[in-house]
Amino acid sequence: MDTLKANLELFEKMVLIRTFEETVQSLFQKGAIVGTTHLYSGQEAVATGFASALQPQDLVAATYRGHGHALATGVTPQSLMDEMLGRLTGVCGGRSGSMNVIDLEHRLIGCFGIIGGSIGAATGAAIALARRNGVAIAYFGDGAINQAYFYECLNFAAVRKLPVIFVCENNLYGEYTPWEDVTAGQIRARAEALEVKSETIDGNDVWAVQKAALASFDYARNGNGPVFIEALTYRFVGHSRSDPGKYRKPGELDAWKLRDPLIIARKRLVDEFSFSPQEVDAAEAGVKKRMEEVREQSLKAPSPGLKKLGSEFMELKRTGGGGA
Amino acid sequence: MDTLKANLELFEKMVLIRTFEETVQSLFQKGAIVGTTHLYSGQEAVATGFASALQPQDLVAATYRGHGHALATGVTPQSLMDEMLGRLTGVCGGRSGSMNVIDLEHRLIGCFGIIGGSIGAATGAAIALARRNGVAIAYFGDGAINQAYFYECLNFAAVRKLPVIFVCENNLYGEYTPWEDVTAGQIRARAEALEVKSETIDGNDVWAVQKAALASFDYARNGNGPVFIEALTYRFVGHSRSDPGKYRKPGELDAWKLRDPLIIARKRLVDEFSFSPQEVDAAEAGVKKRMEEVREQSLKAPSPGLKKLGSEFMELKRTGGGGA
Amino acid sequence: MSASQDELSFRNAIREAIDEELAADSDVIFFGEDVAEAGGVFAVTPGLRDKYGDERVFDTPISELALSSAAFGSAVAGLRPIVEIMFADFLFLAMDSLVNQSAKYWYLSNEQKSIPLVVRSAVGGGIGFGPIHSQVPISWFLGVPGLKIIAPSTANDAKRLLKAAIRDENPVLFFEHKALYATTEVREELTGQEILGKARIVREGSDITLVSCMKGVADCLEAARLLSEIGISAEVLDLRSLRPMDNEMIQSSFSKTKSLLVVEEGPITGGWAGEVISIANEVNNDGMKLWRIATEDRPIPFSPALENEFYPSATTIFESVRERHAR
Amino acid sequence: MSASQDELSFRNAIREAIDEELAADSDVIFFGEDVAEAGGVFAVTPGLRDKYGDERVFDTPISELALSSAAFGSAVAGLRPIVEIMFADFLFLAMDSLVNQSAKYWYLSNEQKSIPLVVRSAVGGGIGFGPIHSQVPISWFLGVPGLKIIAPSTANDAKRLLKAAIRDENPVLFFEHKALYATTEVREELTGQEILGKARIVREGSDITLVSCMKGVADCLEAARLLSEIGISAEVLDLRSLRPMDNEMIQSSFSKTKSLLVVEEGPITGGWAGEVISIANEVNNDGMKLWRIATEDRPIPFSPALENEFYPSATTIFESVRERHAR
Ligand SMILES: Cc1ncc(C[n+]2csc(CCOP(=O)(O)OP(=O)(O)O)c2C)c(N)n1
Ligand SMILES: Cc1ncc(C[n+]2csc(CCOP(=O)(O)OP(=O)(O)O)c2C)c(N)n1
Ligand SMILES: [Mg+2]
Ligand SMILES: [Mg+2]
Repeated sequence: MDTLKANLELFEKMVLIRTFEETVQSLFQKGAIVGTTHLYSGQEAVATGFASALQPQDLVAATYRGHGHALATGVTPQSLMDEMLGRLTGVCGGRSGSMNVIDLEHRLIGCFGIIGGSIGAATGAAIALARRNGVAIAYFGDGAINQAYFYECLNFAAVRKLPVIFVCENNLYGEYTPWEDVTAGQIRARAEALEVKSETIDGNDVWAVQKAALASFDYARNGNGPVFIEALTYRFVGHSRSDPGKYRKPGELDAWKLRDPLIIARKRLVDEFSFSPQEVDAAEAGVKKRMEEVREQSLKAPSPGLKKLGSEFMELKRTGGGGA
Repeated sequence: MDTLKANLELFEKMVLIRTFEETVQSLFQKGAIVGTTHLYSGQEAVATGFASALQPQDLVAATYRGHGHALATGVTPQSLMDEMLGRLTGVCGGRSGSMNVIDLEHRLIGCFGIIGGSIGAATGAAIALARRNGVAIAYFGDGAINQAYFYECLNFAAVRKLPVIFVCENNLYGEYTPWEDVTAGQIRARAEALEVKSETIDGNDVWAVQKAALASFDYARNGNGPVFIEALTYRFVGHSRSDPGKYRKPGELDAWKLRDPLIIARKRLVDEFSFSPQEVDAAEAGVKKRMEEVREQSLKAPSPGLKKLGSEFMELKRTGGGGA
Repeated sequence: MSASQDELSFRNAIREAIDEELAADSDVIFFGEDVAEAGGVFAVTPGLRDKYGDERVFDTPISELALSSAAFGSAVAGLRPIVEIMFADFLFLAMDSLVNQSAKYWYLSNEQKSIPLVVRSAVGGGIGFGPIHSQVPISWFLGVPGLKIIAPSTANDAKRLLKAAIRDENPVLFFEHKALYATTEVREELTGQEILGKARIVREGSDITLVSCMKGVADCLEAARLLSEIGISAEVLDLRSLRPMDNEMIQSSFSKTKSLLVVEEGPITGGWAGEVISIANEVNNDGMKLWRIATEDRPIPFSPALENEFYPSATTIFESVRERHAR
Repeated sequence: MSASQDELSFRNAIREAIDEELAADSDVIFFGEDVAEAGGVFAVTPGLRDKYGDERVFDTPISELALSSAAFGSAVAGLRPIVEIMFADFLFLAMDSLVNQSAKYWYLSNEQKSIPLVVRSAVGGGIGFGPIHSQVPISWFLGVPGLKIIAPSTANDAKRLLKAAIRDENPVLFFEHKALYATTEVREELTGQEILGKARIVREGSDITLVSCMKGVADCLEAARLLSEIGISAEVLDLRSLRPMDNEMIQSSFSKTKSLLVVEEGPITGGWAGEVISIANEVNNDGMKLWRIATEDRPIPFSPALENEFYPSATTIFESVRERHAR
């Protein structure tokens, strides 16, 4: 029963992410959200599967394409949507916006606007987490593996045997450029060359992801060092709000849409986990209704007043510790 | 005959480098050279072997441990020694010093004080050299392969199929730290993961180096992309002037001294290339005598006057090109 | 964009400058992330790859350090690279190469070779891009000898100055303010070659000098208009080149107006505005009672003969005080 | 090194500060290249690894970006890292993490967590280390909101300030001048916790204020001695903290002496001396006729409600001029 419920919850989480992104998209088009956004639609199974294996002491670092990671990790849709709109009630009080969300209460170290930043953050967090049986996870794209952060940190983590899971979401493109045009060799080979435990997985089947996640967390938590996962997936939307989209190969999007993580999950819920189509529909409708409410409340949320500008420094001084 | 002479010249070049470094060391101890120096003693076969395969249009980028690379490439001992002493007649007018020597007339893009800098420089140079059938070569240490420059540029060069040879001189230590303590996996595996043509060679036998060099230059010059070489070698002296040296494993130095590139070369000259011990001795003595003269002249060379401070910018304006 | 024939948008100005310089000199090359096939994330460079081919205009991996260092190396070996670092916020990843390689090469090589290299980068905020995609990293490069920093405020200047930057023999950071891309101007004929390092008086006035660059210039012009309504005549100075800075024009305008306000888009502490203040101040009090001594604007030389004289010392401090206090 | 019991060398001051803070708080960790087994290339940290174990004091690969980012991440997760970047010239490789991660975290996270992180780094020249191992990259970090920059001039201060930096809740760059390592002082008892951001008057005077930091302070003291011989009484101010800067002490000393000279080891253009000039200048002319407006010292906020008010605008320029010109 519990497992069954948990399986349905995986589906609900993915629907939540998809619906959240669609809401962001529509608010963006209406001008209610400004700047830029990078949506996670199509990749939901990766964040959802890995998040399902997180323990309370674990920590997550994600990218500017981080709404999905944030929601999967436990950031509330309301606080996240409020942040998108720059409201005082946003998870970062409106200071951060779409690309830089931080929510430590929900284990999210941050979403990092600089490619590779998540990798450094998680590597460092793992130094601390090793002391309390925790694991850090870094999400990043296929494009990030050519960045200094990736390579220096992967080596650093391997040498120090840090409990960190590096999840490369290979969605075939970095912005408008096919990964293979700018990447020498195969992605996973880079981790293997550092003798880091590595695996390539189907990133669109949430249970496949969950399985790899559980094994990875186990491995890292037991002091065996880092794990590298290449999750094959695809984004259904443009890179960001202003994506010409001309780069997709003919038929590619359609083919991947057949492997929509929501379709796959729905099918497995019905075929393997004995849910009725009606139950699944009801779950989906429930999530969508909640997102409607979130949306309405966000639009009414207060803007930060200028007094909320805050200070560059934390002023409080630490007490305790040894004397001078 | 020519080949024989060339073989003796390889030996002479190595003697030159060794003697140059010993002279630097003694001048340093006397206080005539200030700051710091990083000597190449023990690694002479690498630079000498590769330089023997250079063509006139090729370019070389080296490290702060670059006296050997500079001399092998063709920088004159006099101008280099003058630079060590900060004299006006130094190859960089005394501005650069031991760690940053540049001599474009002799194909030396530069010695780079920042670990990995040589790698970036050579990668870039290769973009230009590809137009004129040239090849760039980057020397760097085992420690440099954990630096951003290495990895980003190796990938960049591979993707662009640039004519560049990456020569990692694995002398077992980065400063005082054994390479395997800070490096995950095997060194060559990193290049292999990027599907870059790679080889590990004996860096103490100048003919072994020369053979690999000739093949590498050929490969790169013919448009096949970069080559990665791991040259196994050892430095006989401290990392720099203030090296405690406590890190060497017992017996390690002695074992490597038996494989001194000068000893190996001397033996092969006599055993395989039909030189008499006397001829080899004479060659060696000739080089040493010349270094004596270089040393004397350097000590008498003029210091740069303050008027030689120069400007931060090149002031000359380019003419020609299309109109505005 | 859809500007008429005699209009020039800032965006097109940039593209035209690159296009013309690519056409004029086959040593000019241009690369960056998504600049070729896609024509740039700000749609500034479409069509150039098709026109000049993949050898001269190409997309790169997301490797800012490799980009800047490859540009450096290619310049050493004779090319004239233009590199795009998409957002200037990413420049920190490329900074080692810019500061320790490109900026120092001319000096360190004893003037064997300069590095004609342009790094283009989008800066500035005001359009909701948030804290990591809106910075103006001018002040963080202002203290780097050997580097030029250009920051145009109008379309015609953007074209003029970018062409001059590409033809300059030194490394140049060329900053493009995101909020300016869509602005247009009546196209001016470009004659001769612009000299980098010259400011421009965009409005004459007698009571106060307003100094700014990029988007700030339009703000100053509008403020000047408002000020004129209350009887204050403002001169507006567009710096255009942040390094070298046009000390002369700053000082002569301040000498005239006796009042000077610097307007910077960036944190007040450690910003380039402080540099302008220091330069203007030399006029203000005749350099008498508030001044600085430091090293000259060039890399630190190795030779003891040069290095020993390079730094301020008790003697130079003493002499400097004695001299000024004698006045 | 071989200082007597009641003498403290600069080098030992650093080691003692790290040692004491490692002992006081198990969350403090220390890592860098060759700092553990070998005890540092400047022989500053021998013995610490053996005392605290490899989990807390360790050697790293030559990966400056990974170092600084790992430090950042470990601080987010509760530790208090001290990192050594051997020569400050290498900081550019680490700069992205320092500027875009550590310095902004407190603000961006809406004050969820600050980053108590110390980056130690050797700076400065005068000993023949050449152009890439002698730089003082203060000015290149001066404009980074959220970062503190400390640069001591004496052994006792080095210890006091490093301990304070380790206990500070914010990221701190801690610069150690190479030429000072071997200097010694009579050991002072350290009481209480130093507050970062305070300058120190090391010599009182009435005719001129000499402002410097690190090695420059000794030069200023010597110059002051020479000046006293010709009847000029110099006050010497040791900044100690470059960011935040002690505006108050600069201004009050300048108000008193009416003459101020800043002595910087670094290029004059874009240096921190310009910041001191700008601060002192606010006293000089009562802030009336030479001033700047810019953004406040914090990262750029995302929310349109915040961002729109963040930048200078025609209105703020207008108001500022009107106000000052009305005086
Ligand atoms: C250091 C850096 N360089 C460039 C960018 C601009 N940029 C944002 S997303 C992106 C593509 C990233 O591709 P990938 O890593 O595959 O992630 P995806 O967007 O596909 O999730 C680029 C180049 C950036 N944010 N940071
Ligand atoms: C970016 C950078 N980090 C650190 C240093 C300091 N440093 C100089 S040499 C060296 C060790 C390099 O080891 P390796 O690459 O093996 O070269 P080797 O000295 O053995 O020739 C280090 C860490 C530096 N010069 N540049
Ligand atoms: Mg991708
Ligand atoms: Mg080595």
